[in-house]
Amino acid sequence: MDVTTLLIILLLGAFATYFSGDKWAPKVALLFSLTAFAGAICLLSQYNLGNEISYSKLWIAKPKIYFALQADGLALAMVLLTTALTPIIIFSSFGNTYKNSKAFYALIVFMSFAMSGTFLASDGLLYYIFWELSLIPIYFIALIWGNGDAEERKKAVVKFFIYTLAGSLFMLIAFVYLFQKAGSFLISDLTALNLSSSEQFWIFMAFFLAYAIKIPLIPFHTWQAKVYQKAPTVGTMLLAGIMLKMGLYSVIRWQLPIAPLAAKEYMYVFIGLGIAGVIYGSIVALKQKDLKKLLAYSSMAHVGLIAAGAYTLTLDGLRGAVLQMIAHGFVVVGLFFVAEIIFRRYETRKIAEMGGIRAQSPKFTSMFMILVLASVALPSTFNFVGEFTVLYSLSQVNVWFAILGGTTIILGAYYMLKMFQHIMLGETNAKLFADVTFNEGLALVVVIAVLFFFGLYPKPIMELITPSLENILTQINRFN
Amino acid sequence: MDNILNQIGIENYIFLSVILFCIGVFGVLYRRNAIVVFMSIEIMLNAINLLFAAFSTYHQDAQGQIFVFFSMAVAAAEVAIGLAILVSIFRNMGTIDVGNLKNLKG
Amino acid sequence: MNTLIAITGLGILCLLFEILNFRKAIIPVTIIGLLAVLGLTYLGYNAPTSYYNNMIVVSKFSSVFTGLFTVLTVFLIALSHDFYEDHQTKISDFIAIKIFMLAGAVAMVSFGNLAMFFLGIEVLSISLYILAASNRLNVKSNEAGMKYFLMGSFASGIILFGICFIYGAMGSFDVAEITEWSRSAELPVWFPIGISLVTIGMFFKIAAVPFHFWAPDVYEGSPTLTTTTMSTLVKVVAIATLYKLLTAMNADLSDAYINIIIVISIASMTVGNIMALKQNNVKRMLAFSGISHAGFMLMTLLSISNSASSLVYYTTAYSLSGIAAFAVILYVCKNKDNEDISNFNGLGKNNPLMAAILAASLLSMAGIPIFAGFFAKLFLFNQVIEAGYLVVVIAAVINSIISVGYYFKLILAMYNKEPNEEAAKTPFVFYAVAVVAILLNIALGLFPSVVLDLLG
Amino acid sequence: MDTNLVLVLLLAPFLGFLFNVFLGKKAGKNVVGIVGTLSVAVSFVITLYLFANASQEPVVINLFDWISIQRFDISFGFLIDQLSILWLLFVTGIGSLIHLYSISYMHDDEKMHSFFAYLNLFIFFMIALVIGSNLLMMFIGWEGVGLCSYLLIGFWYKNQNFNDAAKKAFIMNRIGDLGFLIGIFIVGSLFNTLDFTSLRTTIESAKDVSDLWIAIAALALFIGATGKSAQLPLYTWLPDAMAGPTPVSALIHAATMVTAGIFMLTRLNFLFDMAPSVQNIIAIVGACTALVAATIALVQNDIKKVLAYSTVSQLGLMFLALGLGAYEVAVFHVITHAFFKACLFLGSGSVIHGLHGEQDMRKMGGLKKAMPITFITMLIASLAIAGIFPLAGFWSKDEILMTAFNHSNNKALWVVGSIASIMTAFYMFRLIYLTFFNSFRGTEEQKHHLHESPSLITVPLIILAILSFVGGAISLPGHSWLNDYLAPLFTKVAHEEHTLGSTEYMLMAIATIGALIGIGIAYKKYLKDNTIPSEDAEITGLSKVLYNKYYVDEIYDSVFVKPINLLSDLFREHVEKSLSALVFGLGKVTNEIAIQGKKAHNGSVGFYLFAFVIGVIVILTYLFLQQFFI
Repeated sequence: MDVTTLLIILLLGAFATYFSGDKWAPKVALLFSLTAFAGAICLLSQYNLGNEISYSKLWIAKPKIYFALQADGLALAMVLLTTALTPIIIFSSFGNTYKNSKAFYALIVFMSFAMSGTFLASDGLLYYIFWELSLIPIYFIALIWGNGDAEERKKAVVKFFIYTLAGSLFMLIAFVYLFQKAGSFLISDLTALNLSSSEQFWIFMAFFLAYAIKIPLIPFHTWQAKVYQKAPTVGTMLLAGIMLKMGLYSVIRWQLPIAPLAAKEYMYVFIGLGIAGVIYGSIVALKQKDLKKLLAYSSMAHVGLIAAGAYTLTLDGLRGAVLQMIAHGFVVVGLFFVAEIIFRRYETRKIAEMGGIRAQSPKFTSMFMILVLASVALPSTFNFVGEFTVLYSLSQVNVWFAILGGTTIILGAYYMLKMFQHIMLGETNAKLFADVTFNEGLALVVVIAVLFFFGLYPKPIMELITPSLENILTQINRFN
Repeated sequence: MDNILNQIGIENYIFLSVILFCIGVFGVLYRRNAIVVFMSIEIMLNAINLLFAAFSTYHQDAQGQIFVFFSMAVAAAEVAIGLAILVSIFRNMGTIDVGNLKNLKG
Repeated sequence: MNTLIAITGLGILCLLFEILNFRKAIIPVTIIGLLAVLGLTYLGYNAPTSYYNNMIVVSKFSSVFTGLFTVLTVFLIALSHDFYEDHQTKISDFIAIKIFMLAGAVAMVSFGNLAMFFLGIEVLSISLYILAASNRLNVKSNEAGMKYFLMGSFASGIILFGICFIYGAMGSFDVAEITEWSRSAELPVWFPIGISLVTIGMFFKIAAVPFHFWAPDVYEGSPTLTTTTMSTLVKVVAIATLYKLLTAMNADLSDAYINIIIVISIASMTVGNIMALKQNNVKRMLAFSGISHAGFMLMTLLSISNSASSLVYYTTAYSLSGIAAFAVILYVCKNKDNEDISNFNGLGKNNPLMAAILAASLLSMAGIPIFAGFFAKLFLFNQVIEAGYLVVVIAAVINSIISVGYYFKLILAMYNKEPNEEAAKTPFVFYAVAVVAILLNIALGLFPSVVLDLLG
Repeated sequence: MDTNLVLVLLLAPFLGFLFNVFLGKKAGKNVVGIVGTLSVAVSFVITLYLFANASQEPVVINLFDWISIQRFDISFGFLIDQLSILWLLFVTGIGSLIHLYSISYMHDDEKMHSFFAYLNLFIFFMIALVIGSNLLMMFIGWEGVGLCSYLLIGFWYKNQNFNDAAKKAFIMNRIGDLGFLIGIFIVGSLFNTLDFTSLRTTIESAKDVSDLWIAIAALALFIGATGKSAQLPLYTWLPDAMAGPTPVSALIHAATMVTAGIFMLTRLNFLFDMAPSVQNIIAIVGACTALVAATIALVQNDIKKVLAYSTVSQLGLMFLALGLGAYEVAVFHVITHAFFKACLFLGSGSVIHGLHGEQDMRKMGGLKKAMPITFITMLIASLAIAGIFPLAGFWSKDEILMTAFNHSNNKALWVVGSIASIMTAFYMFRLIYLTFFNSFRGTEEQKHHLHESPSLITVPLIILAILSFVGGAISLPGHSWLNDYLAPLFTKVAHEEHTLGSTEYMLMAIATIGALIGIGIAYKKYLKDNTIPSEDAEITGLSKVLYNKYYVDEIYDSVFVKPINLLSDLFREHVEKSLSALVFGLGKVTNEIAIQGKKAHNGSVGFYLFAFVIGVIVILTYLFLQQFFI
């Protein structure tokens, strides 16, 4: 069994879901996503046994394009993240009913197919194709099943689509240019190139545009909050939980190894950009009135830190970034689900219209609290492991980076606790708030369990990703 | 034959037909009456035919003259279609002024 | 050559059928006939030869494009029945005209002699004039016909003038000889003039800026099926011919020439895309999108020596998605007096399949992956960057970003708006054509080599 | 010493926590209380066992590698040595007492089970903090206790002011924690380990490490300590933290958590010894804190606020000692302080309990008949904290002052310390007089219900009172058991014994006299003249400034909190909008062009042809120019 099986499962899943009809679609989708997760686990074991699970085959002879999927530890980690989150996301949506749900769930599964492909592809063009493919489902999900006024939604979503597409098209040019140089799109060939530093600079920039928009780093983040707010929560989870990890992953996988000189030369700029995102995002989040927007800005702050870590070009930075990616993926999904749970009860996302929920729903409160604490990186949660490593790597570059980036633990605590206080605490709310149902509880518990387990024992993931990160580092340092 | 060309020179034929052609063009540009426009186009085509003939002589080669027949035939067919369209326009709009054809724009 | 004869014969056959009252049989027979023609083309593809002392030269290039034309014509004819259902009496004429047009098209790509080229282009144009004006009682259709006719014949004049100069310079209409001499001897000044005049004429046919003004009006005015024909078949024919012409006339274009092409292609892309943004009439919008695509296709001329295959790919992808899109438009705008975008509101609910197909074809035109359109652009960019014109590619990319704007206007209308009336039942043929076309398009995306290798 | 024992020691409170969380509601209040208390008592017993047969050598237990940094691994492990055992002793000991106390104190609260759950969780994290084998393990406990204090301060979450106080506590701690983290980073990158034992050896061996960086690391860590131990400038959260139930104030905000800073500095004494400059800073900060807090405490009317500020000031004294390098003295004071301050808080709790939640001393008085045990115990504790011979406080505080006196020729620190302790004596007895003497000033029906608290409350009081009486015995000048016990921890030869010479006696005398003076003033003012502190409105002049805590909160609010919120508004309202406008702008421009372009396509054939011809001409001319002139 190799990685193609995984993709095939997901693709089949998408179609099966569509043709299973509205009634069965959710279950089928869940089934297939779980199968995919199982598949990913099998792949992992295969990989640990040292079996070959990569797949490569000439696809187009001229220009030379391979259908090449390569699963090293890093890719596997991200695939595991994707395939683990997809079932949770699907399951979390069981509380809602969507019109024309067969299409809805089919799109979700298809998206997870595309994203897994993005993580696995080792041929530049294949990667680009998956990258773009993953954009279409979320576009439709946000457009059709989103909430709020249709016109505004349209504006937000179209802006998002065009914006991201714009970025990635420049990446395409960069790829084609590299192809001219290397004669193939295979990452192994691209990273072997000896590009002049100016070439590297331009290529780096082309990539950067694509990734900075996707991640998003300031000042390219303007699409984010609105889309998160307008999209259905499932879409938001997909976006925040997995999709923006695609950008970060690509930074590590493609941008840095292909154009390391530029990365080194302008390291401070990009780290600074990331940290600016941390501070800016946190401060903006402080006064948000809309829960989902607040979460959007908070995740912007977090990814800013992750990006900064990645751009340090140190093993710790990269490792911390990956760990934090995974951790953030889970915690953000959990938090958005919390938002959804509240919305199911109160039909609002305005923080001002909530409050005094705690007295009515102890279970929900504790889970929410734990998620909040995880997102402010309380030690013994997974996020702490990532954040600590990243901040450490920053401190190795320059202590000031660590201090500025570290403000996230202050500001983060500030806005998250403020949010928690205004939503949950205070005089008991007049409106009834039923405590979490079994399904909701289950989804949250799974997330929380993951966060704590890897918070206390991150070793497996570390050992999984470290070797591939070391390879990437050697590629990065090949010029000196 | 050659002496004519020797006396006059191919360039003059070219200039002549170019001038004729331009007259045709200006006709097309500045006249609004469809019929006149057609005629201007005919002038253009005939200018070209003239040049064909001239070149054919110049090269001592019959192809050019044969080509003239092609182009005349084609032109005839074209104008036939054109007139047909013109007729239906006249039926629908009661005018043959091309300046009035402004329903489609923007 | 046999193809050409077969096609013409097919045309005549249609007319005969009308006389013999086999009206029902016309469309099936023609389609079958065309498929047979396809077979002939394949034979021609394998055995390139020339006929009638180089009047017609059947090469791989010509036969590939002939095949493409034939396929497109099959689609067009398949669509005809339901389109012309209210004047069945004339159906044979319409079909026949289309067939003759195809003949003209074939002549254009397989000419070996400027005379043939000229005749081909005229046959094509004249049939188009008729088709454009074919809706006699509709003022718009008349106007479209008239405008197209005026400008078209003006353009033919230019082309003819060009041919004349070439003849003057070379003393022959035979392409082979001209090619030879154009390389060797040092040329009289008329020759480049001739070439440029012909080229300009072809620019007009593919509606490149600034010779594009006719396109939106004519596309909008003519009957939708004719618009389909123009935006798919005719555009492809024109660009293919231009390509062949330039390869034949002077294989290595001078810098001045290259500059002109660059300017015109960038201008076409930009004008086409930007103008399309604010159109409400779908046909008009697609006209402008066609203009921008013309710009893209012109980019192939920048690396003319080796970009044949990418041209084939691009045209195929483009025309297939065009057919699919127009099939849907035909269905939606059936029994509607206009083709405003508002007609598409809520198509996603009324008829998900059609909506999906239209969306897919638009995405393909916009160049989103797995659809052939993406690969078309990719290969094109690849060629052009290889030839060293990065600027053009960047312009192209910016344009494709703009283009998303209006392609998505349509998609949004379909999915984000409420339907304004009940769904009409779809004629089976529209479904069939749309589905087949889009499937071909996607298949092309998954296996690009199939087409790419035709001209290896 | 086997791992399981330590694990039990650690996990017993955690199990108690789990029980109370999941089964607490069903189990009923008594069970909750018993389980909660027992789970801590178990740990206490184990601690006693460890204490009894502790080896001289520190015991390190590494469970597994937790986080890997490129240059070193951070293990998930524990370190059992004298220091941790000592801390464990009074954490778990006082912890169990306070649990016991809470059973009765919180009995009327419907969320008693969660209260005990939080307390257990706190104990669990505190133990983790104390026995962590490396800085990061310590950090787990460090943040964990912060969390618990957040949860417990905001225990009555329906009152948003309490929630604000809780939030404030958490965030101010977080500010400190950032410092702590930075310190960890620097230490890690300097010495490639965070493990205490190996850190100590490396530091002692390390020669080529820049003193500057060590100083920075020490400073950063100290900032962490100021956050947790409520020193200047991060002390303001502690008084607000009194929003929590009184047992919490006793356990977390007096006895245990706030001493974490001192614990950390003592743990890392070898590091701080290498940064004398930082030690000076610590000493100064400590002294200033002691003074400032004491002055504020002079005029507070809320009984718990007084105790809170007294805690801050006492902690200040401890840091003073640390700054002077007299770690064992600081530890000594930590322990004695834990005794009498816990006792005082519990006593005040008993008073508040008796008065049904009244905390304003102006509405108390004459309680010594009503609640004698409370009175006696609190009196003892107050004498202890005031530093009256021979109670515990006398010895510890005296040691500090001696150290300050002997430390250098500059006696400023000593002076400040002494003044602070005089003030301490004053406000403590102000508290005593106002609360227990004269006639009752509360409402009639309060007076009607006045009663001594039940035995579950009084027993811990009595025990603590006894401890604060005799606690000084562990480190009498001359032959100090404590110093010997702690000796192996310290790199420098244990702080030289005070040979009881004349100066020492003189100093003791001064201290005692000072204390007596303080008590005397209080006596004069509040017992003889029987003055009641005036209403908030009427307070004027200096005392107004003191009463308003030097307006520090207001200053912080206007300097940090408000600006950040303003900034947030600014960003949200304008920056965000303009940024997205920038992106939308491009689209708008193209659309505008399109609209203009539509005008060009005006439908007139003439114009179209004209454009055509122009095109032809342009192209031809261009070609000609190319042909002939280039």
